[in-house]
Amino acid sequence: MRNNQMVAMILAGGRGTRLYELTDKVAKPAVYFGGKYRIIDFPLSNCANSGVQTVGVLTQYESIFLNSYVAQDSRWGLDTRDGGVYVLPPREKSGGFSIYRGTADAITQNIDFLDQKEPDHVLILSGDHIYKMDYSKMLKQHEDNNADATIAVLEVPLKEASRFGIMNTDENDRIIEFEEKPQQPKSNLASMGIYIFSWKRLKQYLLADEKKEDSEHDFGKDIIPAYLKANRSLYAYRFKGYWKDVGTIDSLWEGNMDLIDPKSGLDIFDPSWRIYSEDITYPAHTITDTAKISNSMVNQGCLIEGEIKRSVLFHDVVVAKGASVVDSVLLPGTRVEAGAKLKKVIVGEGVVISARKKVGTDGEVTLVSKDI
Amino acid sequence: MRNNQMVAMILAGGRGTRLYELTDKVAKPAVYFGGKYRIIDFPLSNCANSGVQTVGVLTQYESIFLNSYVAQDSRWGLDTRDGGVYVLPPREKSGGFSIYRGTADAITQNIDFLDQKEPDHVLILSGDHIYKMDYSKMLKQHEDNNADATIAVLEVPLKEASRFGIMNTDENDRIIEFEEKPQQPKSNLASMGIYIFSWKRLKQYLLADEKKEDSEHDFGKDIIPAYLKANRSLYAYRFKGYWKDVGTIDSLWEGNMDLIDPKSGLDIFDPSWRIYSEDITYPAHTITDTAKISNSMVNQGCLIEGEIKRSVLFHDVVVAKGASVVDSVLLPGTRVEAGAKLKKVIVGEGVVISARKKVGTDGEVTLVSKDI
Amino acid sequence: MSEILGIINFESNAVEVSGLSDYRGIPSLSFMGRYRIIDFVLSNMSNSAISNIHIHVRGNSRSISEHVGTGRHFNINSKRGSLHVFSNESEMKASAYHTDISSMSQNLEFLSDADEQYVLIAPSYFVYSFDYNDLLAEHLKSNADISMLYKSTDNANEVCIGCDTLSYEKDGCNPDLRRVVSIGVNRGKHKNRSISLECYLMRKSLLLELLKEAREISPFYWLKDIIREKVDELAINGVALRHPVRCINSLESYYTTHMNLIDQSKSKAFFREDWPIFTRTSDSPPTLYNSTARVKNSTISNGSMIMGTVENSIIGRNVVIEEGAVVRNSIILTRAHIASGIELDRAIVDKRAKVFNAKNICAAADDIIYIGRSETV
Amino acid sequence: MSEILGIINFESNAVEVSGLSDYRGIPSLSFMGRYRIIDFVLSNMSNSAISNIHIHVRGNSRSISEHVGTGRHFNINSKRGSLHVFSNESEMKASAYHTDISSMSQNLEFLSDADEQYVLIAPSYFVYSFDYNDLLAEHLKSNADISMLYKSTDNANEVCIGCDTLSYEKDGCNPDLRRVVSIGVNRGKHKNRSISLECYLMRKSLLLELLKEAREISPFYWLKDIIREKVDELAINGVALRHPVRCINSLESYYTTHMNLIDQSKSKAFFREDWPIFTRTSDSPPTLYNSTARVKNSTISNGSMIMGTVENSIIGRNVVIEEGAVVRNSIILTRAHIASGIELDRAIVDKRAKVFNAKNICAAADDIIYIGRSETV
Repeated sequence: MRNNQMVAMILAGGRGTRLYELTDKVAKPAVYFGGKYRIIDFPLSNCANSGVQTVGVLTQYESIFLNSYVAQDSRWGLDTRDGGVYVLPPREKSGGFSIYRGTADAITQNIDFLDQKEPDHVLILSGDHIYKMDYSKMLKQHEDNNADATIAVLEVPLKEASRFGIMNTDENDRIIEFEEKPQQPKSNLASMGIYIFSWKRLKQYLLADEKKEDSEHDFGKDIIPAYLKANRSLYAYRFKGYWKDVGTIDSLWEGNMDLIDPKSGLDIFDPSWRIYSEDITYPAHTITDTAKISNSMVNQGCLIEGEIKRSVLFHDVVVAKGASVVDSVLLPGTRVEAGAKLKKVIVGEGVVISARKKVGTDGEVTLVSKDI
Repeated sequence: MRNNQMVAMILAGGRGTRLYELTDKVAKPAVYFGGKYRIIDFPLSNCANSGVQTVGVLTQYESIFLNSYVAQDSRWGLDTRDGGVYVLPPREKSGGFSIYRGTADAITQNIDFLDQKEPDHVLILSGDHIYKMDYSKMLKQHEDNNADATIAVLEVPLKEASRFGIMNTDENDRIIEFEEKPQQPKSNLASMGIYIFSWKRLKQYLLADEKKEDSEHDFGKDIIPAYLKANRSLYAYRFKGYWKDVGTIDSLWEGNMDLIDPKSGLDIFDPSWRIYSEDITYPAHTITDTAKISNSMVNQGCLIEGEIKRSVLFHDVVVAKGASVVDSVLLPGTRVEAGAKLKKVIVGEGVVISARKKVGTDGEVTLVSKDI
Repeated sequence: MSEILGIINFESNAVEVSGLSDYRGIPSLSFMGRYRIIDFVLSNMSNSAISNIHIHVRGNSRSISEHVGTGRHFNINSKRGSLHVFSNESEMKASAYHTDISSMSQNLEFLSDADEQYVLIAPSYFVYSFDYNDLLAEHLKSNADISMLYKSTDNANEVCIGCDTLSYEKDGCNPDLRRVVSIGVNRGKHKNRSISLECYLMRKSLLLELLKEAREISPFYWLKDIIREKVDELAINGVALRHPVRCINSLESYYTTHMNLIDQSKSKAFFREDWPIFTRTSDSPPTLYNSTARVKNSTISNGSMIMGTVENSIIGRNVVIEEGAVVRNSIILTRAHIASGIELDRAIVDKRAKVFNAKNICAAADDIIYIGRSETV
Repeated sequence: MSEILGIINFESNAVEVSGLSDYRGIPSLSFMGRYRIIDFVLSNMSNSAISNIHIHVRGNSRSISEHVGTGRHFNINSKRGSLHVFSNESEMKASAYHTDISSMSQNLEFLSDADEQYVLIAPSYFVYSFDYNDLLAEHLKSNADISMLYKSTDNANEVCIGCDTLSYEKDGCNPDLRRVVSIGVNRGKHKNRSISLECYLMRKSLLLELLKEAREISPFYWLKDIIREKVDELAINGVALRHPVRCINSLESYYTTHMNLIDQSKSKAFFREDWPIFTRTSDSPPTLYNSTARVKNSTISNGSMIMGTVENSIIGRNVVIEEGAVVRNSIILTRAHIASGIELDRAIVDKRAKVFNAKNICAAADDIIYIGRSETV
């Protein structure tokens, strides 16, 4: 991709209250995922691998950790001369502080940033989706179509379509209608919340939208309908592959389990599309004589003396003798003491599970966020 | 310096209204200085050269450009594994947005950041001073004294001392009294606004100060007096060398002129203490047949066809035939057309001075911030 | 992502900038004060969004390795992209064996592992600014096996001596193919020649075949030899470069190119606003001129202190020209120091040299004087 | 800033890890799955706040250059600090001439230019975690000319064979000086020996003198030779290292060290929480175990897929152990692939090797089998 052909803007503002204590200290995109990663590693690595060099991260709530995490842009190779990851919180303006009032407003408030970068196109991404996607292919389709906007869509089962924003398209995949959670869906093309806009045009619409008093300043609710109303050329880009919104405890757990399920379609071993993350200084993990391990993913720095089954272990986890960890996700620094039994549990960072404690059930996922 | 032995916090919040249009779009620390640099390059390079690896930059006003400037921490080699430059704007808290109410409050609001880094000491710096200083020497004195705080001081002429915060010390340079702008100064040791605090102790004082209703939450007005009152061990660190606050148009102009004055004491050619800055892709500058140049500093990318005398030229400046530039500072992209005459002028970024225009006088510095 | 793997090739033994190239390879040569020659081909690749680059060098690789680093200051993503510097010092002595074919063959693993479908091979000693995607577009349109860049010149009797020339014909069936029918050598006898820039684009699989075949024929074969031989068998498409080119293959061409490009109206085609030429910064302050400086028609790099007279010259980084020194028609490289009372004319002063005593160093009109690296004269 | 310039020295020809060191120098050897041996000395220097580091290597420098990069992932400020990798491939063939003295002498400019007052010289083949500032403190206290680290061992008949040993005496006048009175060689005849770690601290000026003197005596002299000779003339202070040390100077020591450090109670002294050992990340995902995995007493690196049986072994990055494969008492390096039905015992499988056909590769009790880099067996 040519320099500044496309700049990505990641909407990372969500407080993520449905992730409960996991977002007590970090914003949702910084939540741990997959034994080694944080959720935002996925869009950032996708950018790096797609040749997008400049990324803005729009944060709102308690962003100190997210800030310092993404600011180390060399983790994704995004520390090139002209590129970089820029944290963009709401700023003090002449009229006092403002906050981002909606997804579109977050971009509007950063028009000066984008104008400074002078991109041809802007890629809008969400900070809490797990997927691997080559945005350069989407851009190619966008340019080939000479489109004003291109929206990535996923084919979902028609019966589930009413949970999504649905794109109704013509035979060339030009979008003729957008329906938010339609009761009677006319198509199965669900919006993934991934947009490419030609920047000059988008800027016009953002500035117009900013003045509308009844607008929610949202891409799905305001900007896309405005484009459609003006008969702008919007196209759907059909994405095939794994995609998951991990915004709830259940879906976060499912996403982790998908990593150890060869049939899930989520392959993080593909050397041609690495997911980059923080580089941790722990030695390789050790499995002792007393351990038993199967169907699991284990990161460096762990010491496994107990039984691990269908689980994902982040770095620096210790599972002592006689302990058993099944269908669980153990975040960094977890200590599972001797004889403890975990079943379908997510254990928070640094939490200690005392000896012989039994936690979790076959049913709902249990979140353990403090020592027990 | 050991990892996290000391973290630096640069107070870069000032709007810098006394720099007029130069701070229209950028915060004061991002203002251009010295043909190639921005003011904040000086404290950041001092950190890099002193072995300080982690730097927080506390910004308040319109920080978009400053953010993206300092976020590229590889410019100062501060992109090490455990280090980095972190932009720390005021954040949304449970109780809504807050702003930094004073220099001390800016640190108080970032206690979580500092606790995460676990430094032994915190170095407090200002973002708008031009000087070269080895903070590791100051730290060594701080540790040798087993001090609670160490304040860098400059010996100023006694008659000017009433313009500064003055430290009265005993024979071991232990501070016994601090007077803000005293009418009858008892010493000539002026505070440079550079402090080293042992972090654990400082945190106690910050938390106590936060609750005081009558506090201005300022290091000079509140924290230092509180330390003195409690008989904490505060020492002065005597700095010798060039130091200048460039917070006004006049002092900014003077600072630039000091660079071309061999007697000023400001030497940026010393290879053992480089000042690092943004890396610009312009070729070396060209001086043509018709040019005449003396006592000046010229950056890459310039084309000089006219006369340059006692001036500082940033990159990409063009001075056409017959034009004359005297005692002036030309920011990047300035165009001085044929026959124009500049005298004691600061010309803003990208400004065009039309042919045969005469600007400036022998007296006050003239700031030209739009095309004339 | 780019479909092209970039290979920066080293030059043959025929390319030599006497004196200067005793101390470093051609790619490391200083260029126009602040650059190195390799910056052009590397920036061309980076600006063309090529991010996987193999650099083959002759001799010691340290200076090139440090210069290119991880590639980030050449705007290359260091995670997705990669830069490898391959050297083969041990075979330097028996240099006839140290061909580009042998260097690539010894690092086949890296070539085979690359995901890219196409390879672009170019040496660093031709200097130009060009988007290699335009070459790829021409290549795809022409349906050729190999596309190669050439430059039509009308002073081939003066420049590019020893370089390959090519002749081409329109292809009868394929109007988009400018078919190369023979490759020769420019002996300097003619003014008008099409000079090969030794820049080849082909499928990676074809390169692998050519490497294999060349090794079977002779250990002394270069890539250009096997391509010359294949001129009838393969469809080779000649693509004309419209931008200006300079060929740095001798001390004379090094000198005249520099003198020529002091003129910004000529140099701007090489330093285009939309096509940055990257290099490694030295974090030098701007140039300082004092009250005794007298400078005309010169290009001066950062970090230098100019207190003497400089005319029609190129001054590198961190050079000191003392008061009373006179430098004319010369090239002064990084960290050289010219003392008071010295007069230089038509001289090339290498890195870190100190000219303190030799009062007058003035070459005859068609000669150039070279003062060696770190020498004190 | 540190007053110490770090020099990572290369090992003499006596140090050889048969098989493995055919493909790379000792510093590049894989260690405990995810590290390279050089990571220890380099992390020791970085953690000791040494930021100007010269790395001298034998043979090709590409892999070390790429591994250390700009130093930023070893926590070194790339603007203030600097990392140089010096190699001297051309003299590899006549290796007796390729001594550390000759390598340092050929790069004297870099040594002379350095601002630091002291130099610390250490090879990479001794593995330990240690703060070199403690050595500097001992050095300053002792007022010695040279301070050198040693390790007291009670199994010198088994380890560190061929390494230097030293004898020391209390100095009569200076209680802080443990004066080295002779330097010998460990022939493995005795259990209790003080083994020199070839880690020397001295003023830079003294090193420059020693280099000069050594070259005058013989082109075959190593630094340790000239120091041995100076033992009476100079005050050499022996400083005991209290932390555990491993010496990797043979295939056997390489193997036994690995087997030994699977036990976390032993390895934790090398991987201390307050003393990180840095390396270059490969961005590999965590290890994946499937339903047929059966693993006991092993250390397993990221990026690997374990579907077979692994016992008492070290598995490197991105290794595949297929279902039905059995790996016992072995070291499997990066990107190796062990196919179904294969049984390995006491084997070292080098990088990218594919074990597909040879059914049983089981060494006798006191032997080790080595399978070469990229080989398919």
